[in-house]
Amino acid sequence: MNWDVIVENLPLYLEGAKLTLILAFASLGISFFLAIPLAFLRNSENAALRYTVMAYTLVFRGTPLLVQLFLIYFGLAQFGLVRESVLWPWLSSPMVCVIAAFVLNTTAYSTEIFAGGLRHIPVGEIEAARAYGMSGLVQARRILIPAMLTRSLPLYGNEMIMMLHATSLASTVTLLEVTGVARNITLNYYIQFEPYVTAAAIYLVLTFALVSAFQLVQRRWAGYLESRIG
Amino acid sequence: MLTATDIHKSYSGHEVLKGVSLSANAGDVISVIGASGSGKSTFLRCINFLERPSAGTIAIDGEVLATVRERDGTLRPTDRHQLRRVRSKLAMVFQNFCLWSHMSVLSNVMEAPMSVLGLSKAQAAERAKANLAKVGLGQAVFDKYPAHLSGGQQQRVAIARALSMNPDVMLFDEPTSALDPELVSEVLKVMQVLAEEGRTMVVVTHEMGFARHASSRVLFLHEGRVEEEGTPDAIFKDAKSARLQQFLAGRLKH
Amino acid sequence: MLTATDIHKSYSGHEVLKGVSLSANAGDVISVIGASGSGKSTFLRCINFLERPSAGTIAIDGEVLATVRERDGTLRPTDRHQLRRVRSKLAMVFQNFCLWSHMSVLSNVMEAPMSVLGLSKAQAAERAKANLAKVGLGQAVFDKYPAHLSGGQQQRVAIARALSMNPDVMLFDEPTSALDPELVSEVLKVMQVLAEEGRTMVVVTHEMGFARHASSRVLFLHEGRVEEEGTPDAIFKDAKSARLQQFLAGRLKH
Amino acid sequence: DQIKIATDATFPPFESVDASGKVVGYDIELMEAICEAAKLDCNISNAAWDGMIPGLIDGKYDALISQLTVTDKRRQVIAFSDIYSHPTFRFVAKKGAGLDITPEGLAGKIIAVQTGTPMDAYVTAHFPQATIKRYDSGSAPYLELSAGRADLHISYQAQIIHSFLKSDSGKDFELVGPQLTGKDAKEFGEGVAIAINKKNVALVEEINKGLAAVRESGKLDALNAKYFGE
Amino acid sequence: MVADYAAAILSAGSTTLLVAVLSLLVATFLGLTAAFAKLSASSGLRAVAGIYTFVVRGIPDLVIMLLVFYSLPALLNQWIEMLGWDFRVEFSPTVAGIATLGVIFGAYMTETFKTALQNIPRGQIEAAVAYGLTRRRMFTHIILPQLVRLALPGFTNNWLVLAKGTALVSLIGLQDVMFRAKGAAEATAMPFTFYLIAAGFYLAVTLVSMLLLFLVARRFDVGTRKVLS
Ligand SMILES: Nc1ncnc2c1ncn2[C@@H]1O[C@H](COP(=O)(O)OP(=O)(O)OP(=O)(O)O)[C@@H](O)[C@H]1O
Ligand SMILES: Nc1ncnc2c1ncn2[C@@H]1O[C@H](COP(=O)(O)OP(=O)(O)OP(=O)(O)O)[C@@H](O)[C@H]1O
Ligand SMILES: [Mg+2]
Ligand SMILES: [Mg+2]
Repeated sequence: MNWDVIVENLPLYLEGAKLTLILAFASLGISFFLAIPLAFLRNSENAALRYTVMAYTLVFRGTPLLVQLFLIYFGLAQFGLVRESVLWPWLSSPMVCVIAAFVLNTTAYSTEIFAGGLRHIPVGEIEAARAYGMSGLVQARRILIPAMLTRSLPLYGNEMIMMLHATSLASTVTLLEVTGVARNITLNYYIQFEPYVTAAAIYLVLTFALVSAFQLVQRRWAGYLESRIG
Repeated sequence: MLTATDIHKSYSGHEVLKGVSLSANAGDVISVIGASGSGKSTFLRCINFLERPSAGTIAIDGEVLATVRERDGTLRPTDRHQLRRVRSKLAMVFQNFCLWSHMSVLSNVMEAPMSVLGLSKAQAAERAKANLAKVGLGQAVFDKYPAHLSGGQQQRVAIARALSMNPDVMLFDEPTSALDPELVSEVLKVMQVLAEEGRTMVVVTHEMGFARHASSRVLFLHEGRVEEEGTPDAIFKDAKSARLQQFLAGRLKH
Repeated sequence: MLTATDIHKSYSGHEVLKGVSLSANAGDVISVIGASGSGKSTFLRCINFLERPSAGTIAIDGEVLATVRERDGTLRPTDRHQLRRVRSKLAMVFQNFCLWSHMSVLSNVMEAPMSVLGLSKAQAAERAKANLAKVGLGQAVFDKYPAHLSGGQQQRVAIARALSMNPDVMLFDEPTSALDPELVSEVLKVMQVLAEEGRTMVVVTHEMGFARHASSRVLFLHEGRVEEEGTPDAIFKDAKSARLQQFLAGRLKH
Repeated sequence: DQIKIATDATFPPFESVDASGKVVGYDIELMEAICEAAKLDCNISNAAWDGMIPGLIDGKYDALISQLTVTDKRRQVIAFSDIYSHPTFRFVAKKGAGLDITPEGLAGKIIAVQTGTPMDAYVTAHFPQATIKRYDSGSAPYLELSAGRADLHISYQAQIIHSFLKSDSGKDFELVGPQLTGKDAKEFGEGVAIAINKKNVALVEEINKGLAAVRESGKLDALNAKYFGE
Repeated sequence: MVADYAAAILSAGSTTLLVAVLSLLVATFLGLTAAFAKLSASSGLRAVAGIYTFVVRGIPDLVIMLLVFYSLPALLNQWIEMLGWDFRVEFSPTVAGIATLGVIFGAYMTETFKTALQNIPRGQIEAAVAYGLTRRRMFTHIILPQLVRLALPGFTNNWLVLAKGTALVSLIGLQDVMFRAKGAAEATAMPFTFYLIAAGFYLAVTLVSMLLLFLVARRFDVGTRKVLS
C-alpha cells in the first residue's frame, strides 16, 4: 500500500476539497435565486410562460450533466462568433463554464422541486392571505415562498447532495477538485486504490456534514410539517 | 356598514346565486342558514371577492367597490388598492381555519396587521396577545405551530387573527363544522362573546342554537335565493315558507 | 365454540388487558362495549393473534392453540398450520374494511377461499356471488374496485368476504364507526340478518342499539377488565357497576 | 492465451478511433505486424489514459502501445521492449504569435498538455512561470488551442503536423521553438517503446523478436513512409 | 464525415441502453432486497442495509465508478497475490459500469421501495394475515401488486436518472454514446455538433421512457380514485 503518497499529497486534496465546496455552493447559491421565480412561472396561469419553463426543465433534466458541461465548455468554442464575442473572456474560463453548466442543471431540478412545493400549499392558506388584503408581493414574500421552501426541504436536501457529488465532473475539464486530484495522483504515481478511496472518504465526510446541517435546518424550519394531530 | 346588493354568481352556466342581498349595520349579527349546496359559502366568498360574482355590488361604509365586467362574465375589481382596503375591513374566518402552517401562532396573528395595516412588530405583538387572550389562549401556545394544536384551538387562533385586523365586519363560514363535537362548544362560546360585545358579524352556520340565540337577524338561503329573512324568533318559531319549515324540521331531528 | 381465557396484553410495560375471558357457543352474538381505550380492539385482535397476548389461551371447537412464550414476554403460536386453520375459522371484519384495493370486489371475496380453503375458481365465484347477494350487492359491483364504492358498500363487501370463509365465528371491530351516519344503517341491517340467522359473532361496537337489540350477551370492558357481563336487558336496564351506569349515561345523551 | 494490449486512442495519427469505433493508426498497424511476426494472438483495445499504466502494473493488460516514451520513472514500474522510434517534440502556437520559447518568454502563458506525459514533465520542469493546463486525452489540447483557451501546446512533432496542422482547424497555427529530443531534456526519455508487465520477461523477448523481424522485413520503414513520408 | 460519426454515435445507443437496462435489473434486485432488510425485525440486517445506502449515497457516482473499475480489482488482486493464488479479478468497462450503476441505483431504489412498502395500508396486510393467507401468497397477491403501483413514480424517476448516469461509463472507456461523441468531437474539432447529437439521444430516451411509464402507470392505477379537490 502506498499511503505515503496520499499523505504527501494531502495539501492537494485539501485544495481540492476547497474547490469542491466552492463549486457546489456557488452553483447552489446562484440557482436558488433563479429557481424561486422560475417555480412561480412554472405554475403560472399564462400557458406560454408555463410551457417555456417546462421545456427548459425537461431539456436540462433529460440530458446528462456531463453532456451539458462538454457542450458549454468544448462545444461553444466551436463557433467563431462565440470566440469573438465579448462573453469569451468569461466563457474561456473553465471555472465559469463549470459553474454555468452546474447552475443551469441544478436550477432545472430545483425549479421543479420548488414548483411542487408551491402546488402543495393548501389553497385555504393562500385564500386566507388574499382575504386579509395582502398584496401579491406580500403574499409571495410572507406566505408562499416560506411555505414553498419549507415544504420542499427534503427533496431540496437531496438535490444539494447530488450537486455536491456532481462537482466531481469538473475534473473532466481540468479543474482540480477532489476527484481531479485523485486522478492526477493515479497518473503520476501509477496507483489506483489509495487516491480514489481517499477521495471517496472526503466526499463521505462532506456529505455527512451537509446532511447534518440540513437536519438542523429541517428541524428548525420545517418542524411544523411533522407530527400533525389526527 | 356592509351592504351586498343583488349578488349573482354562475359556475360554467349553472347559476348558484340568483340575486342575494344583505345589509348589516354596526352591531348586527346575521346568521345565514340553508341546506348544503344552497349557496351560503359562495355568497360569503363573493362578499370579499374570493369569488368574482357575475352581477351585484358590494359596499362597505358607503364606499362601493369599483368593478368592471370581464369577458368571462365575472366582475373584476378595478382598483387593487381599494380591494385590499375593503378586504382588510372584512376579516374572514374559514371552516378549515386556514392558518398559515409554517408560522407560529403568534406570527399568524401578527402577520396581517404588520404587512397590511403597517403596524410595528411591537404593536402587532401587543394586539395579538390581547386578542389571543380574548379567545382564551395564553402564552403556552404562542410559539406552537398550528399543526400542534387541537381543532378548537386552531379555530380560536383563526378568530384572534381576524380580530387583530380590527375589522368592521367579521365573516364566518361554518366555523365549527370541521370540529369534533367536543370542540364545537369552545368556539361557539368565543363567538357568543363577540356577538355580545357588539361586533358586526355575518355567520354561515349549521348550528341552529347559535343562529337562534346569538344573532340579531337570520337569512335562510334556498337554491341561491333568500327564501326567508327575519329575527331569530320569526324564523324559528314562525317560519312562513314551507321550505324553511321542512329545513328546520329536518335539522332539529338531528 | 370459541373460548378465550384470561387474556393479558401489555404494550411496553403498560398492561392494556388484565385478564379478559369470553366464551361463545354456536349461535351466540356477543357485543363488546366500553369506553375508548378500554382494550376492546386489542382483545379482539388477540383472539386471532393479530396481536400476541402476554398470557391466556384461545380455543376453538375445543382445539387449544399451541403457543410458546417468547423472550419479549409475548406468546408465539408454535404451529403455523394450526394458526392458519384457526384463523380461517375466525373471519374478521375490520373498522376500515381493509379491502384489498388492487382487486375487484369479486376477487376480494374469492381470494381467501381459493388460497386458504383451496376452493376452485368456479366454486369460489359461486360462493362469492351468493354471499354478495346476501349482503345486498348485485352483479353491478362485481368488477368495481373498492375505491369506487361507498363506505357502506365497502363494509358489506368486507362482510361478504368474511362470510365466504364459512367461518365458525365472525369477529367485528366497530364495523360501522368509519361510516357516515347515513351509511351506518345499511351495514347494521346486514349484521342484524346474520344475527337472526344464528351465526356466531363477536362484535365490538359503539352502536348501543345493535348491542341492545341484536345480541344475546353483552360484555362491558373497562380499563382492560370485564367490568360487567350479562344479557342486554341486564346490562342496559339494570346496570350494576357505577362505571357502566356512567358509561351508558354518557353514551345515551349523544 | 490472448495477449491483451491497450492503447489510448486519442493520439492520431499514432492511435485513434475511426468513425466506426475501431482503433486505427501507426501504432496499431505496427503492433499487428509484430504480433503476426511473433505469432502472438493479440487483442488491441482502447483504454482510458489515466488507467493504462496502473492497469498494466496490475495485470489488467499485458502490454501497452501508445507512443509511450521510455523514462527512468516508468522503468521503475514497468518493462519496455526495444525502442522503435525517436520522436521529435515541438511547441505549436498561433501563427505570428511571436512567442519567445524561454522560461521567461513563456511566463504567464498557458501551455496545454496531456497529463502524465513526458511533455507534461518537461514543461513542468522547465517552464515554472507558465500556467500548465492538463488534459486526460491527447486530442483535447488541440480543441483548447483552437478555442484560444491555451497559447501553446507541446507534443510529438509528427502528431502535431499530421493530426492538427494539416486539418482545417489547424490552418492558423504553426510549429514554434526548437526541435526537442531526448538529448535536450531527460524528461523526454530515450525513445518510444512498447510497455510490458515487469514480471512477464518472456513477453518482452517475444515482442522484441517480433519487432526485429518487422524492422528487418522493411515493414517498419514502409509504415513510416505511409504515415510520415512526404 | 459528420454523418459517419453521427451514425457511429447513435449506433452506440444500443450499448448505452444495454448498460442501462442491465443496471436497472441489478438495481431493482438490490433495492428490493435492501428495502426488505431495512424493514426487517433483525437489527443486523437493518444496519447492513443502512450502511449500504448511506455510503453509496455519500460518494459521487463518478468516484464510485472509478473505485469499482480501478481500485477494487487492484485491492482484490493484491490480496490474491498475497495469498499466492494464481488468478486475477478484473472487470471489463461494461461489467464495471453495470455493477456500479446497479449498486448506486440499488441504494436509491431501496428508499423508493421502502417508502412504497410502508405506504401499503397496514390493514390490507392484516386482513390477509387474519384470513390465514400464506406468506408467499400474501407477497405475490397482496403486497407485490400494490408495491408496483406505489413504487412506480419513484422507480420512473430513478430510471430516468440512471439512463443519463450511463454517460459516466464513458469515462472508464466503455464505448457508449458519450464515448463516441467525445471521440468524434476531438477527431473533427466539432464538439458542439457531436455533443448535441448525444444530448438529443439522451433526451429522446427520456421522453420515450416517460411516455411508456405513463402508459404503465395508467394501467396500474385501476382501483384508485383521484382525490377531489
Ligand atoms: N368552484 C365551483 N365550481 C362549480 N360549482 C361550484 C363551485 N363551488 C361551488 N359550486 C356549486 O355551487 C353550489 C353552492 O355551493 P356552496 O358551497 O356555496 O354551498 P353551501 O350552501 O355553502 O353548502 P354547504 O353547507 O355544503 O357548505 C353547489 O351546488 C356547488 O356544487
Ligand atoms: N400498538 C400499541 N402500542 C401501544 N399501546 C397501544 C397499542 N395499541 C393500543 N394501545 C393502547 O392500548 C389501549 C387499548 O386500546 P384499544 O385500541 O384496544 O382500545 P379500544 O377499546 O378499542 O378503543 P376504541 O374504542 O378507541 O377503539 C389504549 O390505551 C391504547 O393506547
Ligand atoms: Mg359551505
Ligand atoms: Mg378500537
